[in-house]
Amino acid sequence: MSAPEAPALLNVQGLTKTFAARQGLLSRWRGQPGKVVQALSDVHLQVRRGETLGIVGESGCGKSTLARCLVRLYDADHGTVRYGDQDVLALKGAALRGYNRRVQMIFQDPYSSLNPRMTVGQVLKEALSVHRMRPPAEQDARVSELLSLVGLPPEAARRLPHEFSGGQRQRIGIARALALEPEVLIADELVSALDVSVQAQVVNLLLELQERLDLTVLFVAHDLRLVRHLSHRVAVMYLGRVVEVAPTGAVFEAPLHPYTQALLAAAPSLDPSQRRAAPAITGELPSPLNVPSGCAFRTRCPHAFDRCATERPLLQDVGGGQEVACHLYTAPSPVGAGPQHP
Amino acid sequence: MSAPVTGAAPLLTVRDLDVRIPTPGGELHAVRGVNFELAQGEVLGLVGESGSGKSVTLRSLLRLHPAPIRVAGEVLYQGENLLTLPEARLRAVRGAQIGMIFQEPMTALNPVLTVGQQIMENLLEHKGLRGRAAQERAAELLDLTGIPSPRTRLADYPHQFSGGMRQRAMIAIALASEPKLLLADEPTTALDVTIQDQILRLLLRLRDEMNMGLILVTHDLGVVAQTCDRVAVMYGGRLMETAGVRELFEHPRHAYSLGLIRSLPGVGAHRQPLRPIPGGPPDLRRLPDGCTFAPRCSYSTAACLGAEPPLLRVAPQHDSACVHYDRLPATLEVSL
Amino acid sequence: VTRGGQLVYGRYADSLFLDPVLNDANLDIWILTNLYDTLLQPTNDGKSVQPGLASAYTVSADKKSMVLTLRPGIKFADGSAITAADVKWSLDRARNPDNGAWNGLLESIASISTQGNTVTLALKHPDPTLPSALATFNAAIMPQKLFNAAPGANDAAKAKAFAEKPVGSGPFVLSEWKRGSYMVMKRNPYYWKKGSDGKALPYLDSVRFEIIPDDNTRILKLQAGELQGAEFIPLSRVAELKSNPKLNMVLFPSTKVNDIIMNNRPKLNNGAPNPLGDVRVRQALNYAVNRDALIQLVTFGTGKVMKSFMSSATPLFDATQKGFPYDPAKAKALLAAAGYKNGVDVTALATSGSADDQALLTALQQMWGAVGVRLKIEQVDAATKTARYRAADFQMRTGAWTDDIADPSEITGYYAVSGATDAAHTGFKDDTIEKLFAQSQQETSRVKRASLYRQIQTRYANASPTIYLFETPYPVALAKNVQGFVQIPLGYNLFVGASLEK
Amino acid sequence: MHASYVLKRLLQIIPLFLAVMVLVFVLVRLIPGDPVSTLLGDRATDDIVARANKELGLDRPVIVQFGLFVLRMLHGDMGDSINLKVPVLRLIGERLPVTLFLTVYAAVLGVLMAVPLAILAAVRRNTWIDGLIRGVFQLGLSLPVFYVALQLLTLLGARLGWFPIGGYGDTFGEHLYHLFLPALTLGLNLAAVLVRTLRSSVIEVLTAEYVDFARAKGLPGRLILSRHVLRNALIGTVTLLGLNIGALIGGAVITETVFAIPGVGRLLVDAIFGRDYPVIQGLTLTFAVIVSLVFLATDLIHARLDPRIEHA
Amino acid sequence: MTTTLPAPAVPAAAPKRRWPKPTLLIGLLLLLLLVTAALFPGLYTRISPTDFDYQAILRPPHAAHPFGTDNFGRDVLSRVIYGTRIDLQIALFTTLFPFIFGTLLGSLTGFLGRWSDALVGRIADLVVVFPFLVLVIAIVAVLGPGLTNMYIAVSAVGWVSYWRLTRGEVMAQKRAEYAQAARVLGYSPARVLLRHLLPNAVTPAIVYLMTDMSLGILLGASLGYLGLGAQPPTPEWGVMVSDGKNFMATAWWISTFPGLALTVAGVSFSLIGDGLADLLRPRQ
Ligand SMILES: Nc1ncnc2c1ncn2[C@@H]1O[C@H](COP(=O)(O)OP(=O)(O)OP(=O)(O)O)[C@@H](O)[C@H]1O
Ligand SMILES: Nc1ncnc2c1ncn2[C@@H]1O[C@H](COP(=O)(O)OP(=O)(O)OP(=O)(O)O)[C@@H](O)[C@H]1O
Ligand SMILES: [Mg+2]
Ligand SMILES: [Mg+2]
Repeated sequence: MSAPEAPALLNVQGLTKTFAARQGLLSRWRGQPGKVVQALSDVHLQVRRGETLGIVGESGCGKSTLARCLVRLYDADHGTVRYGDQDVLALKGAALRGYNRRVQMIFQDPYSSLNPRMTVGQVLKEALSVHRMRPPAEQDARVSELLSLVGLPPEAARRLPHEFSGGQRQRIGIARALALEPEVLIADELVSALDVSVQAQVVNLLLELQERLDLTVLFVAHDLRLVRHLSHRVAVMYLGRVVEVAPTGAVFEAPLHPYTQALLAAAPSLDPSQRRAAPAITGELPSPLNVPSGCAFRTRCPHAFDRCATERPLLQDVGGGQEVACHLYTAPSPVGAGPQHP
Repeated sequence: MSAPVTGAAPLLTVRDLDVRIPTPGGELHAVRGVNFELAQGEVLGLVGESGSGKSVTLRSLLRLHPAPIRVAGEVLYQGENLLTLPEARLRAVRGAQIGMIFQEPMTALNPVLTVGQQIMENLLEHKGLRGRAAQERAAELLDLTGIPSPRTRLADYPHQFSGGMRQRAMIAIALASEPKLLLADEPTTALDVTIQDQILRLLLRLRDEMNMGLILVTHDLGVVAQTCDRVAVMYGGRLMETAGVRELFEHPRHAYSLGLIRSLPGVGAHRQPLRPIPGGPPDLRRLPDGCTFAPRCSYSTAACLGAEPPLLRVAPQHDSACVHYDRLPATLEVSL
Repeated sequence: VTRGGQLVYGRYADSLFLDPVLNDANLDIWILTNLYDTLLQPTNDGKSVQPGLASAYTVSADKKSMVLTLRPGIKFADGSAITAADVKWSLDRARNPDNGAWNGLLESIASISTQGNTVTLALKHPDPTLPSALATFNAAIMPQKLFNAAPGANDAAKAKAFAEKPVGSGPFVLSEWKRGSYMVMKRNPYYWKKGSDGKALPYLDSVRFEIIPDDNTRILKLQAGELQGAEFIPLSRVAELKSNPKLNMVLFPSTKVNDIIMNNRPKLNNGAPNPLGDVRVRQALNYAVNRDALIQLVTFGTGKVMKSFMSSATPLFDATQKGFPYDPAKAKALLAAAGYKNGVDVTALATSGSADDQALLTALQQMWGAVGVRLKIEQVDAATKTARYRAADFQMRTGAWTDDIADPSEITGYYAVSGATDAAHTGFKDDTIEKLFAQSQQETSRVKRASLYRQIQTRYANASPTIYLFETPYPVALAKNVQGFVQIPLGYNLFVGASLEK
Repeated sequence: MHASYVLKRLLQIIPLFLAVMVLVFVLVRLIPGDPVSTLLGDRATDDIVARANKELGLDRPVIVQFGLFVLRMLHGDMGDSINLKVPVLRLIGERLPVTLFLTVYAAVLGVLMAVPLAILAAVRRNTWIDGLIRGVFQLGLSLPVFYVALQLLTLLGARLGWFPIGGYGDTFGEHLYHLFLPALTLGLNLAAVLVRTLRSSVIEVLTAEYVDFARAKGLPGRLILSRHVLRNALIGTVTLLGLNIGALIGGAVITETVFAIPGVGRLLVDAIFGRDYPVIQGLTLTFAVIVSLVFLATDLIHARLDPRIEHA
Repeated sequence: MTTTLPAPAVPAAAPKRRWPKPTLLIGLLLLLLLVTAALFPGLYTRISPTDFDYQAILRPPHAAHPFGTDNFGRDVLSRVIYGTRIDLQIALFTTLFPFIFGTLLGSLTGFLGRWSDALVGRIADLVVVFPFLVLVIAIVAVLGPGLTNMYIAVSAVGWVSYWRLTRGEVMAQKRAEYAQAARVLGYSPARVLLRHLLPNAVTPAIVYLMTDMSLGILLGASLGYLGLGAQPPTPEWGVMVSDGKNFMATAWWISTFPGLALTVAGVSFSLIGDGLADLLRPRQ
């Protein structure tokens, strides 16, 4: 279960993204400072060539925002993203389009991610012709090729999206991204909306394509079992921060961050004989408008202590390629409350 | 896990439930001859792929389907067939005896009424509580479901609650009348695992405290494994298999159940291809002859294509509608 | 005659400014005569005058002064006496050149003096129109004291205030006025005149005017018995209402004439040559009109062919005038003679949305088309039409006129004489007519005046500055039990003798 | 609702008014024809017209006129009507209540007709009842207002004599009685618009999960309709109603003419035809104020009905 | 290229075509009737709509004049038929420009947002605080009565609805994943807007267009009633109804038949509108 050791293809440093919260008119009128949603807060992350990096975390923790910042759907507030030697956040015009060709995104919703008025063939051809991927004469052939690549028959080109099932639409979405022959695929909740049986079909497709086309994949999901199955490495996010990054094995078998531990514990096991009586974690996610000071997880953390409230823990390598942002693992060590592995 | 009370008369008996939905493209036979029983205090999981008829089944139990949808069969609750009960009497069962909660708490709660109002209307209807007494009771109920400072929260509107709190509020509303049976349609699908965990545990605790029956519709086998006593697997509008939860995971007796379990990630090795069930669910307007699962089934033989195999007892407390129930392997060790 | 009761009368629009001197419109004028009395009054046929507040008048031998004797015991509607001073003040106000549009009617008065109950008017020159002028609304006698007591810093402000609650000596007095909605006039208990039965006038307790702009609604309301009278019945519905046994559809004779006013100047405003500058063309157009057909079409048979530029109800109308018989052949010949063998293009302004204008002009389009005149109809709204008319920026337009005074001088001064309005803005000017008119304005002999007017009318007809069309009556529908109401040819609505019979 | 929010919205109206003032001022002066010669008619001589123009200050440069107009407006003086010779403010004061009464009355009738019928149509959707309701209102939508007005007048007024023909009456009761037909005319039009949207939003709400939840709670049908369905369905309707108040006031122009109602609609048309600048300016400004206030009220009511909207 | 994956069958070999509902067909049929009457009035009548016949004034319907004659002896049937041309023109011209302008502007400001949106929003506020009819009357008064000026007036006011509708829809569509995908695919903003957003955002405007067409005809009728609409002798239904109102008691046919024509047009537009709403709704 080892990740291919390769240089970072995408290097994210200190990425921060806030959104102005929808604010009441009155408070704006009164000149109260606008509240902001801290969607990403000082995120550091490397994506290595050829690897599958899983990103997990509770809803609203910033997974999609991160993905969108990487493809420049959102403009980040601070930080840098380097793609090879390109400064991604500074790209414009043709250079940005060139970057987007290399780094593609596939979307979650099988229903809204395809233009309902364009046939599958039109969708794919448009991508080909805008980027001049193929001379017009060869485009039809390429469309069929792409369709067969994702396991759809060539006739599919003439159909409209609504004639396909959810799983098939996700295949079309993948084909659309592949039309640009990208290096990196960012899959945001690619299979979350699908039934397990169909999910498995799409996952298999992704695995095979990655193998065949040498793709780097950023796999955003909240299904831990799936992330575990697919990823070489996993990043765990909480309230806009990366709290732990490590090779998959380490994250699932020896999670260090209390949040990672809680998350794993909360995921229902498939074994009816392994039932826990008490909830793995209590309390709700704090509002992203009001992120707790210091360590964002401290309000739900069973191990929180004074320092967690005042000082923000930074992501630190604790060996074995495992990085964690928790005061429990940074000197000076507290009263001895060590992490408990499940 | 509390065992179902055996011997006593079942809380709910469903016989030959059949639902037909007229649609522009033809009649949709959404539920076809579903039979099951539920004991007091028992948690029954209803699983299956999307479109298999789980929600339609659940809604039929309370006769919630609007006019052109036709429901046949019997839903016996305390000896009365809910499907033929006069509307007025039915209302005394709905909500009062049998509560129901839905998947999407955002859409299932009325956005223009406060949570308090929505609890209290149930209290007024079924418990005759009004005024202060109703307020008190409503706060108690919110408290019971683990919502902090329940008294002030009563005046909040659903949109002021977080997703998990909404789901708790919905449970509180359903529990207001202290039902004997709770129908839950994917109550945690929209939630994060951490909150899902809390909600499921809440349901189990309430089941224990109130000795309530619970039918839990879900398509997450993990939820089933963690929550249910018994499982009914649905496919193409029919029950394919019913069994105790351990039985099902250890010895599925239907090719479909087996396929579902085996298609889960984590069952095989890291980054190895999964084992999906090929194809997609059947079109309920044009059902194939014989076993509806046969076209996708790797075990299917000519025997599957004749008449549709009935749901038969194949082992103690274990029914299956699979011709090849005895040829199926046990599932591999399930991890995680 | 039955006494008492309220008559409800439907008007198409409300009055604007109930001041006898400063008003501008018929909407005021036609009502004012109920509220204010004049020294003399027009007779009901609109052709001569009768005594009013003055029981008698005498004109001096040199015709340069007039003495009027006030009727004894006359009072304003508030019970105060009408004095000679009120009369002088009122007439001075009415003839003040700074006041309103009508002061010209009393232009001949040089000064006014009073003695007891007589009023003496010293004149600048003999004025045959003066008796009629004194019977005209603007010469109404107003209560000087009450007017001066009205709030306001100056006369203009006082006039505005007073016009809101006018007190005069007419048969009625305004008691309530909700602008745009209704107006109620109550019987003036001090009114001097007696009816034909020798009893005090008016018979009615009150008259209520309801403002109902929509013709249909007015008629419906009348039919439903909510009104006892309604004015301006569309001519198209006269026949229908005539056959309604519950109603009395009356066509009061009027001085209203309908014509086409032409620009007689050789060039139009935009510099283009104007064929209508040629008298032959104008005559041809006159001959090419089938007036009988128009009367059927536009007035539904209620109209009457015009024989002169003035209506046959105007005093000194010349009954020997022939007008223009329908003669397309002659019209063609005249056009050919004028050099328009191949036809000619003309444009007429019409009031947009006016069904009458549309009917009239489209009919003319057809009739003229037969003699080679191509008529283009340009639709503009009334305000634009007036503005362009005043600026002489037109070639033809539909026109209409009603006399306000029982004398031919008013219409003649407007239509035939260059004067202040350029002969109805036609640009027409005939030196002989100018001379004849000047003469007529000082000629007190009715016979001689008649002869002068005959010449004027004949010369006018020959020059054809306008196209005569037809005269129309005032169509008023009354409930069967309404008696004694008249609208005189000048348009005044007289409720003084009206009564509601059982 | 916070008072300061309302205040803020009211303050926002001010710049809007300035724009409206400029627009209207320019617009009315672009209309060919001038008030004085229109008023004095064809016969008036040039001197008389010139004198009247001077009296009214219409001989001054337009920019000066505008300055004076704004200055007077700031003192709450809209000037005097050129035609009617009375202060515009007084005219509006007399007539606006009539139009407002009519508008509100029409809105009430429209809603009273639309809501139950829309619900009926929605509940019985795709049956003949639904078809009938929709058909009748469709008919109302495709006929001109004045035609409907005249038909109602002829039938219910003249023929059957149930209602007076035109007028306004003096007491509240009389207003209700006199304005019934005009309000019905306008209300029918409004109802036609409302029924369409309300029907579809009721249908939408009927399929909402919270309605199923309410049924699953065992609540009686009437309660579900009134408490759960209607309130939600009305949310969008309120906005639509607000947007249509402007249309109602506009429709009053015609209705008031047909029914001889002394409201501002008729006044405005007369003023436009008579080029009565001060009246046009005063009225359009008043309309702008009213419509703005209606929009504000709509927003406030909307916020009341829909707690998800937060203003403060 | 081959694949080892099990190729799932594409469902429903014959794509399920949603047939237009009968109501849409009826609407289209009615419209067809109207359009042929507008283009080839000669097909339906030989009589001129403007010729007077003094001999046949106010004749009730009979063989020679199936809809009777009006107060000028004109044939009502012929006027109704020729009126089709005018009224369809009114329906089209009162809506087409507002539609085009409003939709384009709406998609642009909805797409660009920020100041452009705010600016147009202020202008729209200014327009909507005037009651529609009032503003149109005022503008027509400025420009002079007649159809062309009515079109100008309606266009000056009518674009706001389309702007609103389209702007809102574009803003909603902008958030849809296919639009975001288009951006990630490196498509130019113009392409995203015109090829992807607009076709999906324009449906409500098209549906509204149909309602608006009948409203346009009615507006024409109202202006006609006030004398500001189509000018005589142009045969226009609204003006015909208005002109006929004086004869309602004696010659009902003058206003009834054009009234019927108005209704037919209104019903046709509305049926088409409902049908289009159904047909254009993207299928999911
Ligand atoms: N366009 C936006 N405008 C305002 N706030 C946003 C926007 N997009 C995301 N957010 C906020 O940023 C935070 C992070 O959102 P994000 O969508 O990245 O979460 P996520 O981890 O992808 O969650 P999920 O699992 O639900 O998809 C959330 O609080 C969200 O509400
Ligand atoms: N009101 C309805 N009208 C038409 N078809 C319906 C309706 N309700 C359900 N169906 C159809 O009936 C079938 C069964 O639906 P049901 O909602 O019971 O599935 P489910 O098992 O609950 O699926 P999911 O997991 O997606 O909730 C589906 O094909 C669905 O499309
Ligand atoms: Mg996300
Ligand atoms: Mg379901």
